[in-house]
Amino acid sequence: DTIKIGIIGPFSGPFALQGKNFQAGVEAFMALNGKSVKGHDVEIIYRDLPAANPAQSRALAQELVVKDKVQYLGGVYFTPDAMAITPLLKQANTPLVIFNAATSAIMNTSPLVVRTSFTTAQTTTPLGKVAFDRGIKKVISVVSDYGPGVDAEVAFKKAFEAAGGQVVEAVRMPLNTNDFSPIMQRIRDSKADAVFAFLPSGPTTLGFVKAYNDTGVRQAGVKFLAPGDLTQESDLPALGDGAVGLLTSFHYAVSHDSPENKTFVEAAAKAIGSPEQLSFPSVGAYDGMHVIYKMIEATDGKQDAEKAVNAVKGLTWTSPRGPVGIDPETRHLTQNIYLREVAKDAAGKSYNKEIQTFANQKDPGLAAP
Amino acid sequence: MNGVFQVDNLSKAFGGLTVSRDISITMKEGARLALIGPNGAGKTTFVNLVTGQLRPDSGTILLGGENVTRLGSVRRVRKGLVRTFQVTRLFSDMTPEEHVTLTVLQREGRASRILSRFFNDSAVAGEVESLLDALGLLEVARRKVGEIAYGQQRLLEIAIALALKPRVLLLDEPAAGVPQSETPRIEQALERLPPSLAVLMIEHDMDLVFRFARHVVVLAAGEIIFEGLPAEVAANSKVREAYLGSYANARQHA
Amino acid sequence: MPASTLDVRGLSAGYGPTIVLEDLSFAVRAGERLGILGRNGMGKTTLLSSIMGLTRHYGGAIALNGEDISSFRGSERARRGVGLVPQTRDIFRSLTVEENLLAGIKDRPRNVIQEAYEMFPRLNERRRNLGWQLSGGEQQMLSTARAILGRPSVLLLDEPLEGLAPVICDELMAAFTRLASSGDMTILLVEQRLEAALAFADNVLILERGRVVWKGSSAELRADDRLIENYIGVGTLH
Amino acid sequence: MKTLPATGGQVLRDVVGVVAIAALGVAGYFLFPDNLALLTRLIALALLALSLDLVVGYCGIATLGHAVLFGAGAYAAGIACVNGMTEPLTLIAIGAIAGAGAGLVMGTIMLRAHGLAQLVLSIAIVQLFHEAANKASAYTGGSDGLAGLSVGPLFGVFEFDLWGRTAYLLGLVLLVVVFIGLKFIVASPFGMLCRGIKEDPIRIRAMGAFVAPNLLKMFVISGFVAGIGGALAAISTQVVGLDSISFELSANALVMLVLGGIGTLYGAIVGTIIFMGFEHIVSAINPFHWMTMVGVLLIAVVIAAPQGVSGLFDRLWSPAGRGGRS
Amino acid sequence: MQTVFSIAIDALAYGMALFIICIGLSLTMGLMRVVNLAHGAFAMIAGYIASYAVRDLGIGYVVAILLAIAGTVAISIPLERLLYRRIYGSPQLTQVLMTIGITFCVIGITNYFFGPTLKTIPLPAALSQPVDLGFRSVAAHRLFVMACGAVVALGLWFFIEKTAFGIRLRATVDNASISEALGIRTQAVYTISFAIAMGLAAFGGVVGAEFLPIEPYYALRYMVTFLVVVSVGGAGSIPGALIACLVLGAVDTTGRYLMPEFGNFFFYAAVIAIVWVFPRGLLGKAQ
Ligand SMILES: Nc1ncnc2c1ncn2[C@@H]1O[C@H](COP(=O)(O)OP(=O)(O)OP(=O)(O)O)[C@@H](O)[C@H]1O
Ligand SMILES: Nc1ncnc2c1ncn2[C@@H]1O[C@H](COP(=O)(O)OP(=O)(O)OP(=O)(O)O)[C@@H](O)[C@H]1O
Ligand SMILES: [Mg+2]
Ligand SMILES: [Mg+2]
Repeated sequence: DTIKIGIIGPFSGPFALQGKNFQAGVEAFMALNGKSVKGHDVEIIYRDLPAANPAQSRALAQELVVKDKVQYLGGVYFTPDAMAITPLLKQANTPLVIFNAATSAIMNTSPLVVRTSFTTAQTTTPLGKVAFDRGIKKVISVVSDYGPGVDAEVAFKKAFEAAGGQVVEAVRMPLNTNDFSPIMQRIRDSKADAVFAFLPSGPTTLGFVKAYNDTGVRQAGVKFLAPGDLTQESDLPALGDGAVGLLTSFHYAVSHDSPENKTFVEAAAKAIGSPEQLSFPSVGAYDGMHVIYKMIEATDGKQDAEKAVNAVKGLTWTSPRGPVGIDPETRHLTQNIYLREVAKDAAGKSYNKEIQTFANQKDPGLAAP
Repeated sequence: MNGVFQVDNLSKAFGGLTVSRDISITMKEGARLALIGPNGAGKTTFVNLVTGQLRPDSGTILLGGENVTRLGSVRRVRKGLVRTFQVTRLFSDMTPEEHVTLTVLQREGRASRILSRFFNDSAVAGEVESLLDALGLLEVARRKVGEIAYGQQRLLEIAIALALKPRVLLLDEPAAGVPQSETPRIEQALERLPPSLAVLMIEHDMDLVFRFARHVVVLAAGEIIFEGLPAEVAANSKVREAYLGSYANARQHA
Repeated sequence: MPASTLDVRGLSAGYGPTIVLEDLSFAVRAGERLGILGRNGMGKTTLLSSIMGLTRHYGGAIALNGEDISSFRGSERARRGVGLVPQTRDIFRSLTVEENLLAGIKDRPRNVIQEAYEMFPRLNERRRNLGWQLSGGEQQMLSTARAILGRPSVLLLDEPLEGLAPVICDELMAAFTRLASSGDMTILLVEQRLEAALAFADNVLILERGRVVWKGSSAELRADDRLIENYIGVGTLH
Repeated sequence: MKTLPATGGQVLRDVVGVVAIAALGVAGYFLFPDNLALLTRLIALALLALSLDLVVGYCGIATLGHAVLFGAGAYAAGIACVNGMTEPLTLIAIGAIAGAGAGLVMGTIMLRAHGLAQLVLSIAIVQLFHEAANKASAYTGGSDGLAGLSVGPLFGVFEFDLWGRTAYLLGLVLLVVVFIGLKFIVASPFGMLCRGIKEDPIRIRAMGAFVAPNLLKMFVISGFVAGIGGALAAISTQVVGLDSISFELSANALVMLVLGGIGTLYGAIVGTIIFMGFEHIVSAINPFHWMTMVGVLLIAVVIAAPQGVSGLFDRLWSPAGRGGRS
Repeated sequence: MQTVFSIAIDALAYGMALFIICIGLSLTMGLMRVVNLAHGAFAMIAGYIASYAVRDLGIGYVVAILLAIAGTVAISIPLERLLYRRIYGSPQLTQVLMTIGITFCVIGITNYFFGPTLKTIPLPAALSQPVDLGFRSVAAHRLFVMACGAVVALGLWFFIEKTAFGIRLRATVDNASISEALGIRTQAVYTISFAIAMGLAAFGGVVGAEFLPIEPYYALRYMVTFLVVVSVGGAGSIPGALIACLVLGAVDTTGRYLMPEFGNFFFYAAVIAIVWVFPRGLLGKAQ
């Protein structure tokens, strides 16, 4: 028999790179672990959802379940798209393994959701303490004005102020801001020691980092703190020397030093074509596939969503990013968060160098009721 | 009685160019007035001012004794002041029948209704038919306007104007673009206009003007230089020089 | 006698799939004034447009000073000396009067537009106005002036008197006559006003349904009321 | 006096058209029982395209912001539903009314300008509404979307389930009813008046009719229809996202409409089917290149059928129709 | 006060960059009457060429700009012949359909060949240094952009309004068949004008890359901004486009400084306000 897995992701459009990373993670996993589980062949069906569009998302999920008869749903890059799928799961008797969508609240909408990515709060929280420990007292927070941006601001502020620091100003800018000079001016005017920033990775992050360098904010001694989205590996070549020294915290760096990661990177780079395009969604997909394979094992190929999900609650394994586990209560991934600094390797290429580890972080967004 | 239509001291300038200067014209019921004058004298501008397409700098316009100077063009039409255009303005995708039906419905205040059919009122249909018949347009009533001859389009312009049951009708070069062999059609249509209607016509075809008009006003450089009976026009030296040229001679010989 | 300036042989032309002119032939010699008459919709405008190269060409030859120009685009014909005053005036509505004239001068020096201002002083007064602001008659003047500035050797006039005051009509016809009789301009005139046309033209061509049905001198036509009644549909001349 | 013969052929054609749409819808139900969610979405967008056609095709006002009306319907229905109003037909009505209200606002602003400036106003309006919906996240869920709509069963019997049968059939009935309604409207004196306004507003004024109030009226009707589409989308998806009030959706709707052919109600439906179908098929075959394919499709349509696809039908139908007068 | 000055400088530079990119579109929309939504696609193509030339071939910045302009024009001319020529004079919506199609294709192809990541165009040392203006140091590149904008505005204005070609162009657009009859070679006029518009797009795409970074979705991402700016200015009007770019650039920049959370809001609110007062655009012509 063949077990079908439907994967929804942005395979075209501005976010196509993230979709490609989904695919690379999936293919890497299957290349390394085989295309069948206990004699059940596994087939993947990809469906394209270029931008956040819940209605389309639901239509795709429904089609995958009803027409293509998939037993598992995976992928999903944007939160609203996930929200549109979760109400279907029970009736469809299908678990959803989220490879990316990072808002805490998704987990509460259905007991059949498992997530192998991260939440913004999870990756940001450790940064608050690090900042304070490094002697930063006043921070200006600058985030894109949308869900994850606001999450990042809130999480950072909470952690930083708990440690004793002060967020002197919190700026939310529209998603499509292109020219950051005014923001930089504002950062300078705020007289803060550091700027905490969050923007969705893509063209704007580059503009932001460039403006940080070019307008003299960096020279003025204002430090830079951000979650790893801002120094995503695929952006590093374009950022060039300007990125060196930026401090970020994240759950995964392509440069992570472990045998598991080496194997993974090799396989995933082969799948995606060029290693520069590899970044964090691939590992979310890779671990997602791990979870789905475990589910298939546990149900022996029968369609039983509840049993499948129960089987992976509390599951722990060593992922390319380090030791991870599924929190039995929240079904979200517990994992290490790393503090990284952009540095140059021997060949002169920039990479995210891990300099500190915060072990076994849960999602603070879900921990608080 | 002051007449159904009266314009007092109308003035208008475009930048430095005065196109109308203190123009006063009165028309009684049944008037047949021709407005002639050299090119660029301000005739079309006069029609635009009177019908509300342009705002005058000063002056008043009275319709049936009521001051309409401040009213918009639509309201003037509704009060019975109707014009035709020098260059036809018609909907090329619609038929003459649809044009006239729409106009009649509009006149009766029913053109904005959503919950009725366009062609279901036999009284309207009858009126439309008789109008089209009067102007010899029945033959082409169901053809798209873009496909009928220009002369027929000019006649349709007049049909639309008549469908509004005007009190004052302003015709801007009704025969322009109509071949000489077709002008009789227009003349016939004009002859059949209700006798109480006041009509003002702008035209460069002097034969038509002299057959139609009972009163002539000559405009030059925005000013009235002559006003009087058709018979007197050709004799006026100012008008001859500014406008008529050799036509005046031809006419006096004829 | 000079060879014909314009020689049209077996011309067929029309719009899109519609053929309006069929197998039409005539010749005009240099300096000749040819009147083209015919009822409404008989193809007069189409004929002038076809000589200018603005319609669809289906067959036949148009020779200008011996060279076949029938495969040329309109702009090439214009550069070889054909000029048109279209029936619909077609001035450039968004250009000023002066720019309209400049667009017509081809490669001649800019100051030649003074000629146009001398011919139509009214245009000089309105030189900075945009085309769409002009009165009907002023547009007609501009259209004529623009064509003449291009110094065509063959000038095609399509109802150039339409909308003009009688006195201007007189002046304009006089000007056309001068241009033709100076010898370097051949004029084809389409005109609804029979009198004006006959007074101007040496020879006349009558069109019916896209074919030439009569050719001859104006004097002959003037003498023949029945012919006029038949082909042009206007009552006899007074 | 000669008389004109009575008209009648048009009515027959309309009846045939409506029956054809209904038949197509029913056929879709049986042929693609597994794609009903997609087909329901198609119906919702067809309603948007129809509503857009009223404004673009019948009034000549180009707009790239029509999703405002759709989004207003979707959010109104969504918010009502989250707050306990779960009866589906009531939600549709709420959406329609909200859409009509949005149409009134949008029309009032847009009718002030002309030409390109008007087009740009529509873009500005949709962006502002988008921004507002994003900001009002307490009501709209912001960029996370408004989730948690639990719509009650239709007539208390038919559930909105995974297979989406109820939603689809509800949508189909709405589409047919709306289509019939619009056929009446465009054939009414008002519809004719709007066609006239589109061709020459100055002529319409000279006929003694006001232009702006009539256009505004059409905007409201258009909003009503788009609002129904939005509410349908909200009910069937049970999530309302910011995309439903976005520039992208507006632009897509316009592309569908032009693709199908403006100024005929059939064009709106044909265009939606072609665009959605093409997108669905191509993106399933090769998700990485569907954008290029769609681009090629659009270029090909402009070259092969400048009047839109329904214009192409017209031309094939009556070969002498267009250029054949001689 | 100092803040005000620096915002003013930023606003001016941003506005000028917008202007250089948009003016070509204003030309195509206002004069050639083609709503060319693919305008940004050509700016983007130029950006890719320049990026490739500077980063991979090591060519100098100025030469790269020239190369990018030449390359973009070379690409655009066959497209004009094959595609654009069919939509001159078509209804606007048909043009929209075609040019969106072209945009999609360009995006798809760029994505395929160059990948979805950003491409930078490294500035030469002279332009990347800050210049000290006394109260604030400004990146030299910003001053460069302002200068370029001024040159483009003046040059283009002279070209359109004062030269014989400008008159021929406007005549052709107004009435192509009569222009032919007057001896104007309209096809050549169209091709040249289109090439100029594309050349300007290319120039703007390269020098404006610091503000609007080059990536495959550039063409779609800024399509609306370009369209808005041109229409607010009044299509075809050079001063109009300049004013619109400066005003909207200023509103945008100031809004982002004072109330970043409302940045977009101010931009579009300003658009509505301007159009409310000038229903045909700032310097749009009434017809
Ligand atoms: N909007 C405008 N701006 C500037 N000048 C204008 C405008 N409209 C008309 N004019 C000028 O006003 C004068 C009068 O124009 P009008 O159209 O009234 O003339 P007319 O008497 O109808 O002439 P014709 O017999 O040639 O049609 C003309 O010289 C024209 O150029
Ligand atoms: N653009 C067009 N497309 C199709 N047919 C046309 C077009 N223009 C003119 N015709 C047709 O060609 C025929 C000849 O028209 P043309 O304009 O040459 O006549 P004309 O003799 O100049 O008439 P008029 O005296 O009205 O100016 C007419 O039957 C007309 O319907
Ligand atoms: Mg006039
Ligand atoms: Mg003619």
